[in-house]
Amino acid sequence: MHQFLVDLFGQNVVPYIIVCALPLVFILVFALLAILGELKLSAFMQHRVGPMEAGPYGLLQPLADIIKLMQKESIRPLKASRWLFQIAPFLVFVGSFAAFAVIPFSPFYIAADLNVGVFYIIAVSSIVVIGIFMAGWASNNKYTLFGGIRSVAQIISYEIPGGFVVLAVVMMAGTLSMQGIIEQQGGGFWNWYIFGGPKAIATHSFITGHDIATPGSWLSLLLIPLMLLATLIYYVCGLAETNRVPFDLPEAESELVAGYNTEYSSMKYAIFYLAEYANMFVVCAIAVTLFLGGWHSPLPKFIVQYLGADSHIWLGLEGLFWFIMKSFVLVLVQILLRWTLPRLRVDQLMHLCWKIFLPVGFVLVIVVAAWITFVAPRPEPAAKAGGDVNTPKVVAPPVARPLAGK
Amino acid sequence: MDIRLTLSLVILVLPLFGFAVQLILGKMKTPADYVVDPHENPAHDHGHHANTADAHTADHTQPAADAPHDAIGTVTHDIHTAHSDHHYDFVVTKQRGEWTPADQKRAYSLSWISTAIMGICLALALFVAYKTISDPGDATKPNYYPKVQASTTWMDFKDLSTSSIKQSYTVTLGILADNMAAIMLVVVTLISFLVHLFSSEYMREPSMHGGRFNRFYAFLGLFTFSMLGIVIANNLLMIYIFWELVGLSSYLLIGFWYERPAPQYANKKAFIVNRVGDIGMFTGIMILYTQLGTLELTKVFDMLAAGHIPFGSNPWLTAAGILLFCGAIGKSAQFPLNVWLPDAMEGPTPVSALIHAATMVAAGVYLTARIFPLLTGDAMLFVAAIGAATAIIAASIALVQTDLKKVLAFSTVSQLGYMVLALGVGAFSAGIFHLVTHAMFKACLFLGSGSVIHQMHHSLHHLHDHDRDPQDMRNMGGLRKKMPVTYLTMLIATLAISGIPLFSGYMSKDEILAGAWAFRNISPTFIANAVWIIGYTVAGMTAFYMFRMIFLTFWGEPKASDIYEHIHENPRVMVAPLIVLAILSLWIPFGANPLNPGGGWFLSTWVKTPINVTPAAVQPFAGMAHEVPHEAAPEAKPEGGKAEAMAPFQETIEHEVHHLHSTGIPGVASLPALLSLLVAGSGILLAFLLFGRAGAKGQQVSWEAPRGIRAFLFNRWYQDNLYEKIFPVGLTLLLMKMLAWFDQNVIDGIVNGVGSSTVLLARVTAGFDTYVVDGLVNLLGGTAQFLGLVMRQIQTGRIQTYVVYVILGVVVLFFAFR
Amino acid sequence: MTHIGLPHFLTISAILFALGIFGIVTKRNAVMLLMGIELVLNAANINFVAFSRYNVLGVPLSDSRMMVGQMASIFVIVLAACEAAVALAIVLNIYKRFNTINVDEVDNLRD
Amino acid sequence: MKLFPKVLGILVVLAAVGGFIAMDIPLYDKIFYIFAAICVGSGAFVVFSRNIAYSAFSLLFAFFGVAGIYVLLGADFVGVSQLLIYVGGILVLFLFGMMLTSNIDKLREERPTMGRLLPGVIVASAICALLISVAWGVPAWRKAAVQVPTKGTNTTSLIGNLLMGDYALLFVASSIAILVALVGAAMIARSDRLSPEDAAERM
Repeated sequence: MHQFLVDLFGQNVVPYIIVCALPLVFILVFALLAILGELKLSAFMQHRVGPMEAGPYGLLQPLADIIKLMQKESIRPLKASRWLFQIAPFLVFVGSFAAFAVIPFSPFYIAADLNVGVFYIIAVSSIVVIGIFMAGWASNNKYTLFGGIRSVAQIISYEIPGGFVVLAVVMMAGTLSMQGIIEQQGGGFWNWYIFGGPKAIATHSFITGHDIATPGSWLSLLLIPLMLLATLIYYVCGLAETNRVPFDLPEAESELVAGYNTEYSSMKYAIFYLAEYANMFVVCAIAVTLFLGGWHSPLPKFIVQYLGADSHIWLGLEGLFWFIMKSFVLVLVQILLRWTLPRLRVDQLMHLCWKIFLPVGFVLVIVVAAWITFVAPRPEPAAKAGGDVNTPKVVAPPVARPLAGK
Repeated sequence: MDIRLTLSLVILVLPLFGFAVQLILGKMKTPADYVVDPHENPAHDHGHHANTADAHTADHTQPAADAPHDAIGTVTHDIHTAHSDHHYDFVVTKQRGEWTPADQKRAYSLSWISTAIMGICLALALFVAYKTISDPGDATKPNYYPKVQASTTWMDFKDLSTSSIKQSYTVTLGILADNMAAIMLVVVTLISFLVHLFSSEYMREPSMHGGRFNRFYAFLGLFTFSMLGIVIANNLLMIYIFWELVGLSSYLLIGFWYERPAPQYANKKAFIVNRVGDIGMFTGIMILYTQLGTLELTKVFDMLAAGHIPFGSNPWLTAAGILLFCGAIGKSAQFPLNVWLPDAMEGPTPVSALIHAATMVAAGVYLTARIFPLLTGDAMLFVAAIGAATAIIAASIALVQTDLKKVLAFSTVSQLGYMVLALGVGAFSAGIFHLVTHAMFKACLFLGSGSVIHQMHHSLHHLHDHDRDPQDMRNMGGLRKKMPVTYLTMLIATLAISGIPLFSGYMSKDEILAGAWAFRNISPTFIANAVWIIGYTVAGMTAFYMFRMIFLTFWGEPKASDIYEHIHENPRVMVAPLIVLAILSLWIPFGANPLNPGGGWFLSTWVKTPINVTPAAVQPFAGMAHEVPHEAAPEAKPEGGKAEAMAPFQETIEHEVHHLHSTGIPGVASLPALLSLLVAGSGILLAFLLFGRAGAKGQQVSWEAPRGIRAFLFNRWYQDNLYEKIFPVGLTLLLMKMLAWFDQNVIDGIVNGVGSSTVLLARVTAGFDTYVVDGLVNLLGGTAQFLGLVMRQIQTGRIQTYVVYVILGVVVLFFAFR
Repeated sequence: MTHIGLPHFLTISAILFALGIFGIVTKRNAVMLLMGIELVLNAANINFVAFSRYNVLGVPLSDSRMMVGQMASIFVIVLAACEAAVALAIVLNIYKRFNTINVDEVDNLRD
Repeated sequence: MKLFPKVLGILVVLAAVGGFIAMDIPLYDKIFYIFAAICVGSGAFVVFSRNIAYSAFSLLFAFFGVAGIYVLLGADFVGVSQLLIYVGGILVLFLFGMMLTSNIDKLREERPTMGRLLPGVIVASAICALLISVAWGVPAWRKAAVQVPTKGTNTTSLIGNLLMGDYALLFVASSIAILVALVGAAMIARSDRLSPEDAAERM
């Protein structure tokens, strides 16, 4: 089979296929888990038991749901736009899925470590916007249309403060590469950008014993509350961009039936569902990458290093563990929020974005720029987190980055 | 970058910021909400209005003030629009209950942001000017180099240059700082600041701003931004860009009261007339660019000095200079294109002060000064002739005007002619000097007239009189008792413009006249003599009509006592700018000795005549064998072999001016000054005899329809009528008549001939008739129809069709020249 | 060894340009016209980037000279965004005023 | 039977795809052809479709293809910018413009008349032929070699440095342009504000 593929394409395409297929599998598994989590958590919060019939403790309920969905008849409204109605769910899914190309699951697993990675994610997420719009419009139904328009307006609005916050981190990191940003945050949780990044706390001798601080570097400590705020803003923007509660106006069932996917059924509906969960994960993964140290463990060394294991495989597996754990925690918070908060009104939504987040984002970028210019320690970036803290110097093997080499 | 350049950029951008602030935060009204209506005037809640409201309610059956009006009401208001046309300067608007006092307060307080911005700009400009003037500059460079400049390459076409053209083509953007620009920065920001201040009171009422108070300030900011851009640009492209922006903002401000037809007409006229000049300017720029490959002024001058003449021929250089000057003709309202400026007085009076007296119209003079080094002798003679023609025409028209602002408008055109004349005869620094002094006293005069008109308007408003014109001097008289500060400041400015010693105008104007005299002495041609005579004549005329205005407005008995009763002095915020400008119209800001025009520091040190870079053969006075004085210190020689060839021109003229001045007692008035004083004095005396004396005839005259020479002058030499006859009516009508003749004689003849022969032949055979003749006629008609169809396709007014032509043109040109 | 060279990219650009021009010429809906204009702009951008990728002069260029094409394309993209915003605002206003965006019917300025 | 042509079509497409995959040319070339096909195909659809909505949505694919071509040309930053601004900004604007100015039933344009179609076809084919002939007619262009910045493929930092260096003035100027365009667009597009009374009336 392998040789056949090599013959067919004239080149070894197996790594490509693997790299493409793994996130797909991951999305499927993640969606099942997340649906289950949502069911069970909602039950827990409402003092119910939740699904109990399918499988032990109802663990197979999501699977059953999926099978039910697949069996349903795929209905297309008579007046719906024929082609666009069919394409829209796939476009939405493509937009979410494309983002997985640059999500660094572990030190050695990233599909493509683009040097414009962060920028790329922001860009491909706009495809989702178009897909949602297409779905809302093509259904030829006023509820879907309103849902679509609301969704697009909301996503585009919240992209701006989100982008500003991302910009602040990118400015501090000096790179757009996802792996590059993560690599700077190694060496303990105080180097994560949620606490101001490697140059904020670590430069203070009373914590790390290093003395590369410039005069006036105590100002760096002011970054800590600021970046905490930035993390919060990014997370809330992420909620809004995935149309999750409390920003689920596009799907507000009391007003719009179910928003842009009202008319969809069967597999196409399932794909929307899948894309939504994939989007949730993408947002949380970016938050983890930018603010929570990515696949780094919270302590200076990886646990496997404390145990003495230093091979690529162990480091990679532990990186995977940390990354997915951090992301799952954020997803969990998203699910909890869904059952906690009421929905915002449209004017509140826009007020929050344009009058609170956007000015704060502006200030954030300006303060960070000033900090970089005037306060941040000058030593070259290589000396960032303190020399003796033993961050694993990770170099990905070539096979894991098939697109990187020409 | 040098601090001066940085600050210049800041000064440039701040007004734009003000523009944005006013646009975004200001409360705007749509035009539909405001309807011109002088009669059904709901209570604006002016205190004094409320007293008389009862008396008029019965006549007008006016609905409650805050009830929204219905559609029928709107229609009747439109009918009233025509009625209020003659009501000159003011728009009385009717609101649909929206512009509340709270809005008014908000808009008013918001406008202070713009005023404060202009104050900051003024402070920065003063600093820049101080730094620039105190900088000695680089003596090794030719003196047309600015003190500092910075450029960045925008486009570089080096790689595209083919073998036939050797040099590279670049387009650069950049700014400069030199004395002239620094002085202009101060002048522009100062006048703009004062006008902002003045407008805050002048435009305060809803009836004045029509709900667009902040938009007015926004436009002022936009204008200031554009004007500052012209001032600090160091290349022709940026000058051109900001030139057009200035045109745009002038258009917007002239048409600020666009509810009335007159401003609509005036702003279109200004815009279109300016385009005519700008085509010339653009052509000039393109001549230089195609041949020299750069638009940066210093580079252009360097290349010309090194002998790179456009197309290698001197007439082309002359043509380039004249074409560039065409821009100035349009913007500074010089002779053939002088028709727009008087109409531009339809804008609010502060706008007239800022744009159409002090700054924008001076931009033409400024442009001419910027391109001064590349003007050949012939081009300068042309410039001088245009300036003189403009000065005499406008001054003669101003003699008989009855409208307060029109007098000032024609005076402005005339003074601009003076400046251009000064540049044309080579009295460079005198021209720039006059630009600055004129900006001060003319802004003072305009703001003063605004102050008078404001009170007149109030008074008429109070009387509910919508028939009499608040700007007409025939309704004024004796106002000096009621408005002493306005009177005094305007008197000072009038003395300044008339060229009386102790005032700024004396120093600058006499220097111009001395320059003209020197020019005549050096090259005694017909034009030079005419320019000299016209210069002195216009000096006398200026004194006459300005004092006529003062006498009619402020002296004598009030001609309309009912109006007179309600007039009082304006609030402080309006008179303060007047006082500032009046102080600046004295001699002291410009020189220590009030009697010696040549001795002021402005002339002696600040602005130097740039050297001329044209070839020796076509330099000014090329043919005149006038010896170069030995005592003239040859400073700032350009490098290269051209130095000797270029030195004579400005030294010749400076020497001659010096020579003229030194004939009198040293340090005191010289011969040209004495003569001009004599002329101005006689002008004032004549004005006093005719209009100023108690019981003078002119005071009592109520002018009917003017006749004879007065009609000729009153109707502006029939120039507008002539243009209207020639361009829209004459040419088109001629063409139509020719076509009609062709139609009647040729086509009709053919058809008739065919018809009659058809009749003849029809009797012979019906078949022939049916098949041949009808066929012929149908063919003719079909051909005509087809041709019409084809020709009509060419100009459809649709951009898509034009795209087709463009692309086809590209393809054809490609294959034609490959 | 790849066979794709500069002319291939230029060809794509030419085809897109022609399609855009065709759209501009034949469409009557203002939004469609704008789409055609965007296609034309994209074609121009491809040319910019292609020429910055391939060395047509035969002499080595410095990094910043090499990037001129890409910089130009970035500015084109930025200005295209401005243009689209303003154009759409105008289209909306036209729609409010005339209740149509058919460019043939909005011809009040034609004599 | 309607099934047969469908099956035949699918088979033909499959054969074409298979043949394309199996063609003995480098992967770079294959990717280029794929993106070129996306560009040209969806560009043509934009222009030839009479349904505005279809045009707008297929413009998405055209932009996407162009972005792919940028990436193939080593301009990854420009490619991603293209995606972000064109797809995320301009296209959404178009969609809103389309949405706010027509309803779903009126989206089909009527068939263009010959008078419109003919000049369009002539001009488009002429300019296309001209440009292609120029593209292939210059020997130096056909032989042009790929040039890569010495700093490797990281165009982002190069572009960043140029924006803050050589192009600083243009950068500032374009930002002013954006500001002015945004203010202008907002000014033009915003509807008239209601007075309190009118608003109360409408309630």
